[in-house]
Amino acid sequence: MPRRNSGSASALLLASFLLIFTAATVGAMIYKKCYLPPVMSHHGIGVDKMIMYIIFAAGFIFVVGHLVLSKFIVTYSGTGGESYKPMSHRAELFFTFGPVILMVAVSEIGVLVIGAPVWHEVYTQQPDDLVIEITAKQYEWTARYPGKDGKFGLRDIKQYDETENVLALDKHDKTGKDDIVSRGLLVLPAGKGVWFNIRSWDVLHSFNIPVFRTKQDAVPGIFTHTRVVPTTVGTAEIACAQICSAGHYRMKAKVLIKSPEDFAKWLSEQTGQFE
Amino acid sequence: MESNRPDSWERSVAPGRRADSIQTMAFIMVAGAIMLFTTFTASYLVRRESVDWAGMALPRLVWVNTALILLSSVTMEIARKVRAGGAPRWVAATIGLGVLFLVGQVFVWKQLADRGAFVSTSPHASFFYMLTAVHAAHLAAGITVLLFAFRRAGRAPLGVCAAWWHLVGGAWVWVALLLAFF
Amino acid sequence: MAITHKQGSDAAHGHDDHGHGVGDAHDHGPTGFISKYIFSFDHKVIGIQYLLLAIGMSFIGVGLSFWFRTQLAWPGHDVMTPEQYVSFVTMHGTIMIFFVVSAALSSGLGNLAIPLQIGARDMAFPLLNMLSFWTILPAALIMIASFFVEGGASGGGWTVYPPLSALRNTLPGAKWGTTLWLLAMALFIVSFTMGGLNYTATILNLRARGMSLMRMPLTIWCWLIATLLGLLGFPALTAAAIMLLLDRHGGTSFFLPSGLIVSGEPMANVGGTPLLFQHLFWFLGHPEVYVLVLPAIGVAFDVIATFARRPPQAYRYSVYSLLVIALLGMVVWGHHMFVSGMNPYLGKYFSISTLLITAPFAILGVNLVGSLWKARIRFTTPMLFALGLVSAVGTGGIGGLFLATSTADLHFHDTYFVVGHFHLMIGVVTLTGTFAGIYYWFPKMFGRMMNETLGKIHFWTTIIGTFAVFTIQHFQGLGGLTRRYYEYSAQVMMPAASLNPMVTMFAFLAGAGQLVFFVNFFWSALRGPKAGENPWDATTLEWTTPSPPGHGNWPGALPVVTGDPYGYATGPDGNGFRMQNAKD
Amino acid sequence: MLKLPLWVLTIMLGGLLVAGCGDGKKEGGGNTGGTGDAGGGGGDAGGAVKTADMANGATLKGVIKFDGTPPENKPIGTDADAVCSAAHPTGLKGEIYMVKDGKVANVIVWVKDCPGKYAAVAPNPTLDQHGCQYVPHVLGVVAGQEFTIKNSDGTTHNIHGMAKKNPEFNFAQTKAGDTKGQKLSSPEIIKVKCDIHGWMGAYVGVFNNPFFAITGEDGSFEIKGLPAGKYKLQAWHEKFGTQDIDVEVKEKDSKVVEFPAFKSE
Repeated sequence: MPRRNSGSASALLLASFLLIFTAATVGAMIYKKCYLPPVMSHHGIGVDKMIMYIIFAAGFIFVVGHLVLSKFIVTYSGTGGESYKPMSHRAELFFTFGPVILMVAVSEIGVLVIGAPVWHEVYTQQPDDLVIEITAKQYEWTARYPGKDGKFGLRDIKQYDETENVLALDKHDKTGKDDIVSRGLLVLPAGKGVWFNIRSWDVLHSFNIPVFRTKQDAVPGIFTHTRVVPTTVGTAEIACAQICSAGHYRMKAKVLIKSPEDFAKWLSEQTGQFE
Repeated sequence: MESNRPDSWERSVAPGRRADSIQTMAFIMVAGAIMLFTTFTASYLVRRESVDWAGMALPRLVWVNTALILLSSVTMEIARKVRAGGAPRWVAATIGLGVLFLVGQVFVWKQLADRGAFVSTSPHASFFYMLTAVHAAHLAAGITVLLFAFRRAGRAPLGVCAAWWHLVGGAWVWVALLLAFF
Repeated sequence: MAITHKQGSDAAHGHDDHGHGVGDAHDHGPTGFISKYIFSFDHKVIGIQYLLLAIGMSFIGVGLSFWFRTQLAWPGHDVMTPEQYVSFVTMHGTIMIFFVVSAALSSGLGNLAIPLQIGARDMAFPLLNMLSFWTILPAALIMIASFFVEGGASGGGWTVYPPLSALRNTLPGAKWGTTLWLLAMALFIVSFTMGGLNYTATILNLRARGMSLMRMPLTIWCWLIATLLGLLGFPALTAAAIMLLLDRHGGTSFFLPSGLIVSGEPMANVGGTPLLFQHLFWFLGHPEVYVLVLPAIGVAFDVIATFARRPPQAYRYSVYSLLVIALLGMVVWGHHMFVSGMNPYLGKYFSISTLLITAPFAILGVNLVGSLWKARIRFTTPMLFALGLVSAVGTGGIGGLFLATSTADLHFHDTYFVVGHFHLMIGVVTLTGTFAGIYYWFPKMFGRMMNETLGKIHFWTTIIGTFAVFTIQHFQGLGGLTRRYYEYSAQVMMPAASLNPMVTMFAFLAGAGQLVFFVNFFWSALRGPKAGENPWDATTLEWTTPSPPGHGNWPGALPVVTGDPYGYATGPDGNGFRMQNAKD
Repeated sequence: MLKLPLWVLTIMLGGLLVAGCGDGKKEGGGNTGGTGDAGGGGGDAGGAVKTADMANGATLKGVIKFDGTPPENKPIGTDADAVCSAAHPTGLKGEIYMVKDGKVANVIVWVKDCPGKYAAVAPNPTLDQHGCQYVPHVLGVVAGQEFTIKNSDGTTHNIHGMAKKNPEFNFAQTKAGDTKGQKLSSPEIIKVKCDIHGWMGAYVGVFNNPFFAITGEDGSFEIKGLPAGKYKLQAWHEKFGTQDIDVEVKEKDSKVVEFPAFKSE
């Protein structure tokens, strides 16, 4: 049957746009290796696996969907052609429950099989983890190490001092004497689990280290937690990820990942807050 | 604005639809109000887990007010049952009880204030003032509607008024129990 | 309830001189300019008022985004200060979501099309409808006014998370910005509630004879479900806003914990929980996404059916999917809070439940694409926009998979991936839906057609610009680029940040396209070619009355529905169509 | 605390949840920054602005001293900002305890109870941000006198003036060369800090008259042009606190005043 393709120019234009868009997206992803920054933590590798799984699964749906859409746009443009007949009930059911089963299977299996163990790893403290306390305030990160006794000292809010005692540590508490306070610098041992207790003095902040794939809000009033096992020696940055007023973009801190020996050496060189 | 009245075409839709529309609206408003009080309840239950929570004794007057509002629900039902479209006397009684309740609430606030419990004094007091005020706003809306129903006594859609009134009454009992015992 | 007394007082004063029968109800419309165009009860006029408000507000909302996109693309040129940056980002989000997208799509097109599509003379409560518009207008004005108070507009993000929003000394000098923000939002909620009550009552009670629920156009279904979601969600935000205001001005501590030290000064607050606000906010915030997106999808279904000349695929299952989306949409808000400090087990639950929503959305997607199968597509401007919407909803939905997975969200949370994703969904999908609707229903607004050439220029600039902007933002998010940053200096983000100038240029392209639309809209409203009753050969009820419809919508009796809304592909050659009220 | 139950009633019933009541001033709070109470004396704020008579006024001189071992300034970690660490390759120390040979720098000496308002004598000063430190650490201005806030660093600083009696100011200077004029009209000593670089702190004293001085590295100060009369003189240090002494001067007097030495806690 001859087709009067009155809409063919628009059809071809739109279909080619959709195809170019699809190809460009896929191409850019392949060319830039999905844009993911380098990964320097154990769970980060898992997060990347999770992301790659979704990229492949969702990317497949994305490509197929756009191919079908473009095909339909070109094939069914114009006023002639095959005449429409309603789909049979069985076909309708197939095209309804097909996508349901596909989507549920793809997404839920992905999140349960790949995602859940990583999630669990990030939120479960292990017995031999090094514990570090992170305190956020506008617009600064401060790390506290428990010192030689392995215990954190108490806080006394009245002793807060912007320049000298930003964590408001109680100078009369003996366990706090050797606590090491490091403003704007977080030093971590490679290959060892670190459990973070994260808190904030004022507003919400987010403890975000992109190369670790770590992100955890710092909430005033409570401790939040996250766990990291850095894998390689190097440097990284904390970059606040929760809007915390105008200086949000400047709220950064340096992260140094040292070998366990170097880390122990660094730790021993530090003096406690009240020593 | 006279010529702009919607009535001309509104009445032309099938009879009964207007009442149905009002009923639908009232139903959704009730649902929305329930959501609002549920939200406050959830917030209350979360907030009371904090260490600084200290319950305060409520003035006895609260229970007098509760009796008033329960009584007003009864008069509302009578107004509805006695005469289709509402018996004016009983509508008036309901309005009176509602106003009395509001006056009573002001005295409750006064008593609390005399005791030194203000909105910022303690979380329990914060919730008390906030919830009673939000509830009072709902009751005031109910009274306003009933005043119009009173003017049109005999022809008012009293069913929806009653629905709202009972919601406000029920919400009060809920709020009072929550504030007193949780 | 306002109408109740309106009618009552009229009757009491004996003005009951309009006792018409069904047949002659259309005359006696308002005659004065003010009652006809300003304080109008007519749903069509109110719909246009909403659209004009949205167009006006979009100049501010989009203008702000151009301003800070310039800063992002070319930092270090004193384009703006960091204080301005955070408040512009906040106000861009607020204005675009509530005063552009919601005003244009839910309120504007909804008001215009709902009574026409269901065969009603007007909304159930026209006075309430008018009040709804005259409440959102002051809300918009207060929102704009907040730029001009000491310290400028709110800078806490459109999510206004406390303590940033609850403490008046956390933002530079911002004593009143957030307060005005909350006040404007309160008025917006009142306006939305009045409009929503009207929508629901109208759809449920004023449908033309014969229009069963399953004979409603899908647009109507979408508006109904979206409205119900909004009406049930907004009370949570109302409660949260009341508590936040008391925290700001009443000295309470609902959301403010003990031990706060702001700028070196201890606060007196004790015992509050900041996370509670996030729960309340997103209990509305997530359904709000559907409030915005579903009507756009509905418009796409109608427009695609009209121009594909066949009924939408699996109407019944689309309706069921919408209902499932609404139900699931109420219980998945926590996926906005995976890393907020919420219990990780809750995070897992929210992840699993959110991913379930992909199922009904997949059905909608398949049905949208499937509606083109064996079609005879006419590529009019509204159809192009509807097809663009199909691609956007697919792409955006796929981005949602990443964000709904809690593990992947560790990387994506608060990055440009989120920005790209939600702009695709509640920016591109809603705007393509709105534009499809405006081009499609323009005859019913002004009795004229919009210019097709300008329309196509508008389409191509919009689609190329927005798709490029938001797809690239997904890539930036993959690269770890954090959002709401005034400028970037973190080493690891630099590759992603280097894409910023490109994004900004595409944004300018998309923006330039909107000027074409602006010209087209006003020129066509005044000078466009006259439209007939049914210029698109569509089948639903709004096309059975003159363009534009007069007061009371139908000159004669109200239409009586005799069939499905989509009577396309009828006749022996499959080119015929059957009006929904055809007597055969 | 607020006592506003009826306020709440009115507001909530009206549905308008906003009011200007409840100005969120926190009681006490114990600010450790140690903002001084710079009353400026007299209290006749409405009076005309006088000019100090430098030729005939009295001159007060002296040296502020410290007894015992002063506390040490702590080293500052500047790792969060590469610009700051580059400016101090050998590390940076705090500037709070500037005591040399028992002589204290950065002490404000001012006349507490001089009536009336006087115009500024000195040129408008500059508060520079240089190498991620404030230069000078302590600055004095006469009420209404403008001073310039300047950024000489290639990084963003935000200038947060923790004013109590004046409006609080808080703004960013994103690059080197940025300047902004700032005027403060009520007398007080204000802590200025940078929220981005937590160690950066400075004090700006605002006074009703130019009869104040800030000690230099040698601990010395000089106040000129003081009209004849009996006065209370105060020495203020951000951490050591204050010392008051009484002094009486005649026209053209030149006196050396001796404050008691500051001591460690």
